[in-house]
Amino acid sequence: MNFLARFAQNRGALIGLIILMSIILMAILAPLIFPESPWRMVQRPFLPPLEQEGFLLGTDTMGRNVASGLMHGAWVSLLIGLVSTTVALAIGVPLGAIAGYYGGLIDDALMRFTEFFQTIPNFALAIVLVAIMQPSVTSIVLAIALVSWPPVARLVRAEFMSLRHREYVEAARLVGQGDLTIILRQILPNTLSPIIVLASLMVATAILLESALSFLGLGDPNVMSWGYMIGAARTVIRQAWWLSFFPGVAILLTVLSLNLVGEGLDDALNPKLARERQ
Amino acid sequence: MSDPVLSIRGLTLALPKGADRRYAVEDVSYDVHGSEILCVVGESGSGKSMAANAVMGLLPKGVRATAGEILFDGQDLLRLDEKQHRKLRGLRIGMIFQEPMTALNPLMRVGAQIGEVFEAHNRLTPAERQSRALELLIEVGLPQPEKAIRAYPFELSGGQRQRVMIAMALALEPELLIADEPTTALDVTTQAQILELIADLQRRHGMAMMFITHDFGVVAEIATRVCVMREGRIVELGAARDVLERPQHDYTRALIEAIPGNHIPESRYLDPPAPLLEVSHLHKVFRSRGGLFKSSREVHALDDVSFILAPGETLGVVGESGSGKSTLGRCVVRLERPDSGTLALSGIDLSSLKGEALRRERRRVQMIFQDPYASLNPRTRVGMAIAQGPIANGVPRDKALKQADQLLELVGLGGVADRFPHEFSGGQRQRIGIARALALDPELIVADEAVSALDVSIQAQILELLEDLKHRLSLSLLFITHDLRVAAQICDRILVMQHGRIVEQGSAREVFLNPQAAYTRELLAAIPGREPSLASA
Amino acid sequence: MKTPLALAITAAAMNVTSALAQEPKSGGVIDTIIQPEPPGLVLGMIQNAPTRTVAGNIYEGLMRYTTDLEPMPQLAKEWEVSDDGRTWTFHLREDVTWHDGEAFNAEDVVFSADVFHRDLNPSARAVLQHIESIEAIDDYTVEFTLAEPFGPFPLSFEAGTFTMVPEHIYAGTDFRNNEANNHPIGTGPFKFDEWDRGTVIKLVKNEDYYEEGLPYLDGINWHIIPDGASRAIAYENGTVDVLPYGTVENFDIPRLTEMDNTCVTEQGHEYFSPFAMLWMNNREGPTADKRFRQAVMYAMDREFARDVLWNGLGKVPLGAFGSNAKFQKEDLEPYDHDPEKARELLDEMGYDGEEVRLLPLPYGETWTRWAEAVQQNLREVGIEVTTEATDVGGWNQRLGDWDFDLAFTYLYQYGDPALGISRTYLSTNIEKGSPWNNVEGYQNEKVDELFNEAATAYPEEEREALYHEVQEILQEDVPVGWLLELGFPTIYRCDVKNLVTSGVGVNDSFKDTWLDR
Amino acid sequence: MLYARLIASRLFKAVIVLFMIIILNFFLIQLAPGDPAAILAGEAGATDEAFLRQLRERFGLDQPLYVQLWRYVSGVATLDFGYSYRQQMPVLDLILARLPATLLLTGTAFVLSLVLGIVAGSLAAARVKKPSGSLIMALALLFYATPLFWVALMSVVVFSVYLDWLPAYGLYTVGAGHTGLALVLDVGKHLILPATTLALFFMAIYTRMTRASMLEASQQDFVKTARAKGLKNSVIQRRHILRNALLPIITLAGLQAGQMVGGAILTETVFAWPGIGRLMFEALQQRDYNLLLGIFFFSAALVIVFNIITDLVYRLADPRIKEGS
Repeated sequence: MNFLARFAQNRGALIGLIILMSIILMAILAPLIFPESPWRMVQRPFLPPLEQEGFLLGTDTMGRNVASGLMHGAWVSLLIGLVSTTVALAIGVPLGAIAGYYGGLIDDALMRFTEFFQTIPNFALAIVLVAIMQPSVTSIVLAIALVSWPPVARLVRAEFMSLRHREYVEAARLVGQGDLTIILRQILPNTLSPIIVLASLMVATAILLESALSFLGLGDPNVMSWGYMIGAARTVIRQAWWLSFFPGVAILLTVLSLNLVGEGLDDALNPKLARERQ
Repeated sequence: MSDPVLSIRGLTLALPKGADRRYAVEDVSYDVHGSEILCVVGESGSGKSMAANAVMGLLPKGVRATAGEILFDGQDLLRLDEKQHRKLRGLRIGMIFQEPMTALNPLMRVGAQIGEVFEAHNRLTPAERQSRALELLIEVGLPQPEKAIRAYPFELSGGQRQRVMIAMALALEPELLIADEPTTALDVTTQAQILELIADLQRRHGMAMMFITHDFGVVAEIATRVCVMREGRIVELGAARDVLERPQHDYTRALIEAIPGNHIPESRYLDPPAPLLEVSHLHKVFRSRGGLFKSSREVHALDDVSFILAPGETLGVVGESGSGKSTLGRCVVRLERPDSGTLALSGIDLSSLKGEALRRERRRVQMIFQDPYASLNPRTRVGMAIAQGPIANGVPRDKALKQADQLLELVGLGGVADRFPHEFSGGQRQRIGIARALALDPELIVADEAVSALDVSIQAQILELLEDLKHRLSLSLLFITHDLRVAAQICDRILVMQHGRIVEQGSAREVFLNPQAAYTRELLAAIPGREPSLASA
Repeated sequence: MKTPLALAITAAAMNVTSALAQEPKSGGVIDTIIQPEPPGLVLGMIQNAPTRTVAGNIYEGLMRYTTDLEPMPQLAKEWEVSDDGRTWTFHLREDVTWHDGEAFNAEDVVFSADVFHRDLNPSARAVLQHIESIEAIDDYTVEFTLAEPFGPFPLSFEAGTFTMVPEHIYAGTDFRNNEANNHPIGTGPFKFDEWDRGTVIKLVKNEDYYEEGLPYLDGINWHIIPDGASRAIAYENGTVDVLPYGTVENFDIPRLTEMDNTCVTEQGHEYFSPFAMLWMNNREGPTADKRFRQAVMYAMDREFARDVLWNGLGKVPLGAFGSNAKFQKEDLEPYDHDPEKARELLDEMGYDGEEVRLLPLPYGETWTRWAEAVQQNLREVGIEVTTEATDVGGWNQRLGDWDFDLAFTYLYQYGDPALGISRTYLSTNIEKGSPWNNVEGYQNEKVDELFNEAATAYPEEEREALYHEVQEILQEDVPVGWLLELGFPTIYRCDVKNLVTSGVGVNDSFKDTWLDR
Repeated sequence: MLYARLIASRLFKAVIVLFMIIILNFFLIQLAPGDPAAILAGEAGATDEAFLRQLRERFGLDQPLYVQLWRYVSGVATLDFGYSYRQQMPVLDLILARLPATLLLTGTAFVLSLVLGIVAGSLAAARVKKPSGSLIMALALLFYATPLFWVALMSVVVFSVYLDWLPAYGLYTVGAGHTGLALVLDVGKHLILPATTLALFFMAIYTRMTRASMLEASQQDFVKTARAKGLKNSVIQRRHILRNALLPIITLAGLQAGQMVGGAILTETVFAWPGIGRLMFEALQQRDYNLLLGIFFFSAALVIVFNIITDLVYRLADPRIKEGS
């Protein structure tokens, strides 16, 4: 309740949440509103928005319904964002936790490993990975996850380092709790709020990354994602602005809402700021 | 008496909505005259600093004055706009803050930070500012002032930084100096020096001074007059001697009585049958990790420490920060591993245990921590926090939780097991910490500064509780503190540590009343407000 | 359906003819685009399309070709063929010098064809296997003796096959590591000047060119702009005057052609006649069944693809032989867009919904869109299609390993079926590792026989009969899907005159081109 | 002396990291389907076995992998990065020819984003809860959320096509033959659009970071001290809050500077900027192993150099850090 109330106090966060919910709703309702495949060529190409009933947002280069693509694409974009973030967390959290908790040589080794990943520019690495695995949803998700876990590991490590000498952790050690229990029960729950905040931003970044990959022609050709739509529309950006405009706005709104929600979460979960506000 | 320099009349400051009470201070009136030190005393939350903030125009966001006036030089400070107020700050009203470690800009040289005071009020040329800064540093007694003026804050000790703060506050010879808990964060010997400096400067410059503190010892040391505050209201206001010797109000009386050290109990410690804990030749060196291209640095935290602790005994370990007293405690509970030496608990050497063996022996020594806010996991219900130890040692969950209930009862907090730590006050949390330490039925408890973060009245209650439990459960206690008065009150014997070595050990009475080591004497002399009778007894 | 653009091209073509009447002006530098950046400029060593385009101005062959693919003189001023069609004698011009001043003679021809290209150039090797000997009769006469008559031989002198390289520079050296590769030396109307990698390749006028008054231009700047949209803008804001085929996305073409002072021509690709095809794996899976392949042909809406994706340019092919190819049979049963028939065929073969994998061609957006359209076409008749995106490397690998069910490609026809068409269907041409041979794995002895016979038959009428017979068989078997005879438009300012004067278009030199400014 | 030792130690580490990067990338690239010979042959539109064999022999691809690795590593040890298969030039020459363009672009964008970001961030922090502050943050959020390539495309359409103010692509006007100051101006004009688009996203990051960092710094005790001195608010903001708030930004900027090379791939593609980002993408598509490895090597080296510079700057900015930690 306390958390919800604090979250609701942040107007931006609330707006963000509403936008995000509508996008999720769009994703869920897509198959109901547009049961036909978004790939289906249903009208003449380059039909401008608002010109014909049933084609509110017009049609694309091949006469496919933009509105349908946008709604089906919401699902794909969100899925790629969520799954790649989850995978990145699954790599970054344990690595950071172990490095931060044990410190010393283990920390050194893991951090060198992390630094090593950070030494290759992210986007370049993502491109190479997708090219190697050949574009598909799986390879894109993996590539995004592989380039985005280092910040997670660093954050978790920093949190663990600051928490591992907290008195309650030492108390837990004194009463004989094992390392794994301490990591999972004592420290991890207390690092969750920054992780959640970071994760919400990572979903946004992943959606941007996917669209950039698609733009370079490294998208999965079987799924209609927003990135794909912009990538496909870029060659006709001059004659059909709406083709890249709507998915661009969709990405913008999603990333925006995720950021707003992230900030809201940060405020609501960060007890220090909350205390200052009182 | 002359006209007051500062006169606060019926001041009421409202807190923002949602705070735990409506007013930070309510209907507060007091004067500060030239050449006097008014001590504003109170525990945390009493609102003692708020009026001072209002004087400076530095009220926290959301706090605003709803009634009263603050008269300074004929004008009401509450009615000044920011610009007018700014012109007074630093020039006519100076202020010293509590935390010397954070109150100075870490990225600016000391000289520049002092020079800024002149700059803010367009005084002197840049070159003159530096030479004036140097004079100020000399005046506040900073060693090697020529070097210090070019130093960054991190290169100075806490006491030295506080001297810099004082130099800054004095730079333009303000008529009113406000000192907000200026010595609280300092070691006792440093505190004594700073208090002396402040008193001396105040006398020499004839300033009016408002000195905010929680410590009646400090009050006794420097106050001309005293204003005691509680929950935003003044409970007592009068000349220092009157208030200290004949407190009118119950609250004042309780506070003064709560200060430990007014009597030293007879030692109950006789020849022990067999020591519970025998520590011999303990060494611990901390190294900053060197690398391929950099050398390592070493700090001897424990240097050949040996002592014994008898069953049922309370052994105090006293020292200033950096003395190694905390490292000693952490070695005893084996949060640190000593480099060499032995730690025999009932004959079993804990010093070299590792892994599973260490985990098994752990429950025999438990610890009570200093910070009641950091010692409980904010996401674990307190009952569970207590039960975790027994559960980890194989007690079934239900039984452990039931036992936790009983322990909470024992420390005076019945029926709260399913609450979270943030629902408790500092003192209550410390009780929960004690219950947690007791849950494993340990033979020895190490209390590391267990009461130093608490208000003095709470401190007394916790000490009482410890004493009581110790008797009821026949515990042994290793009591680590920086506060000799607390140690003297609760301990059978005391070890005095400095630079990782034990410089003196003996019964509490011996150490307190007849100190042998020069350092112990220095420590004792530095305690603010020691009654002469006690010192000479 | 003909779109306005297609009409515009016809008009532009007429414009070209009328321009010939005007008096050419000398001077000026032409700015155009090369896409992608070529790996190098020495023809024979590198056959990539952009290399041919740029180096076609530096190097020359013995002959050029009209837009009807008839040979014209170039370095050879005349030639004669023996009656049995086996001996070709070329008489060389005597006034030709290399860019470094050395004289060009018969030794250069023999060295180029017999040594240089034999060692480096697979296209040349394909012709050389029909040649018995190449001899210099005197300084300016060369004789090619063929093992048997080889119909396409006279077409082998364009930029990709037998271009003339200087013997005095390359003879006896390690060709690929020759210092001169960075500064190519030919006989052509333009000389290599500068290559600012990633930005521009500059050619300058060969002042000593042997054809009087030519070239008209002072130089050519080949701009390198990796992004299609930027290339379109480069034309729009006047930075470049000529957009060779494939340099802008198809979707930009209508907008560009509507600009003032802009002409389009589809000419200049007669020699290559690029033919888009859909490889269908004849070895395994549903695509191994003839009926399935026929169903695919019926399911695809090729008219739609041409009109929407290719701006109405190009031609929906009748069968295996393109309309520019020699010997096309015109009365074959066409495969019209007929989803119903496709479904029937699928039912008949008992297609069980087994998934087929489709590889798009990784050559830009149009091809990607096309794959999407075909995927949707096929899905609508009930074929389960998964598109598997690859980049160029992956695509080469997958085709070379035969790891596909359906795959887009396009092939050059090189004017003669023996050069450009038979290679796709001959079972002797089934070999892993190349994306250009009989990748689909079609095996038909009769077809092999007919193609082999036709290649060396003499005279032309005999070849025609054989080729007509093979087309009937192919039409029934559908070894591959025939998608589109691509129309590659070249867009240019109308005041650029005589841009395309031969059947290899912008791959030929700009020697006749002039600016009417 | 202190710095020299620090740099020496960092360089030593850098060599190890670079060595690891070479090895990892070497194997990573081998995993990609297709090889350069097949691609070159494929582009030629005609090929036979002999042609492929020739190319593979020439590129050394016929050798076992460990031999190839050894050759490459020992080459790199003597600063010989091999030969680009496709471009037929030494890799080092190619990279050195392209690197200045990338450094110019990313350097400009970096400085631009950092300066503007910090200015905007401090303005937003000083005007927290005022409409102007909120507006800055809303814009920053907008730039942050907008896909980079989309902005790039749109800006070309607006500023080059419709308004015709700025050149849409390239490093300089080909054929104009500018020299001296005219060339500098010409390049400057070409630089505006790509540098601005690349900078926008990073500017948004710095704006947000600066504001957050300043708000946090303004909570610190020394700010109260400064106010107690009677300093003007603007002086406090600048001298006390901003200076302290910059410390975390230095760290972030150091990280971002390296990453910008990656971000430049998109910008360089859209604006036809002849930098190594674009070269990398082309090399990848063409399986030009040597070139790709070389670019990875250089971009990793750049990241490391930036990190070292960041460390040094941090040390200059924060007197508390003496050595190590």
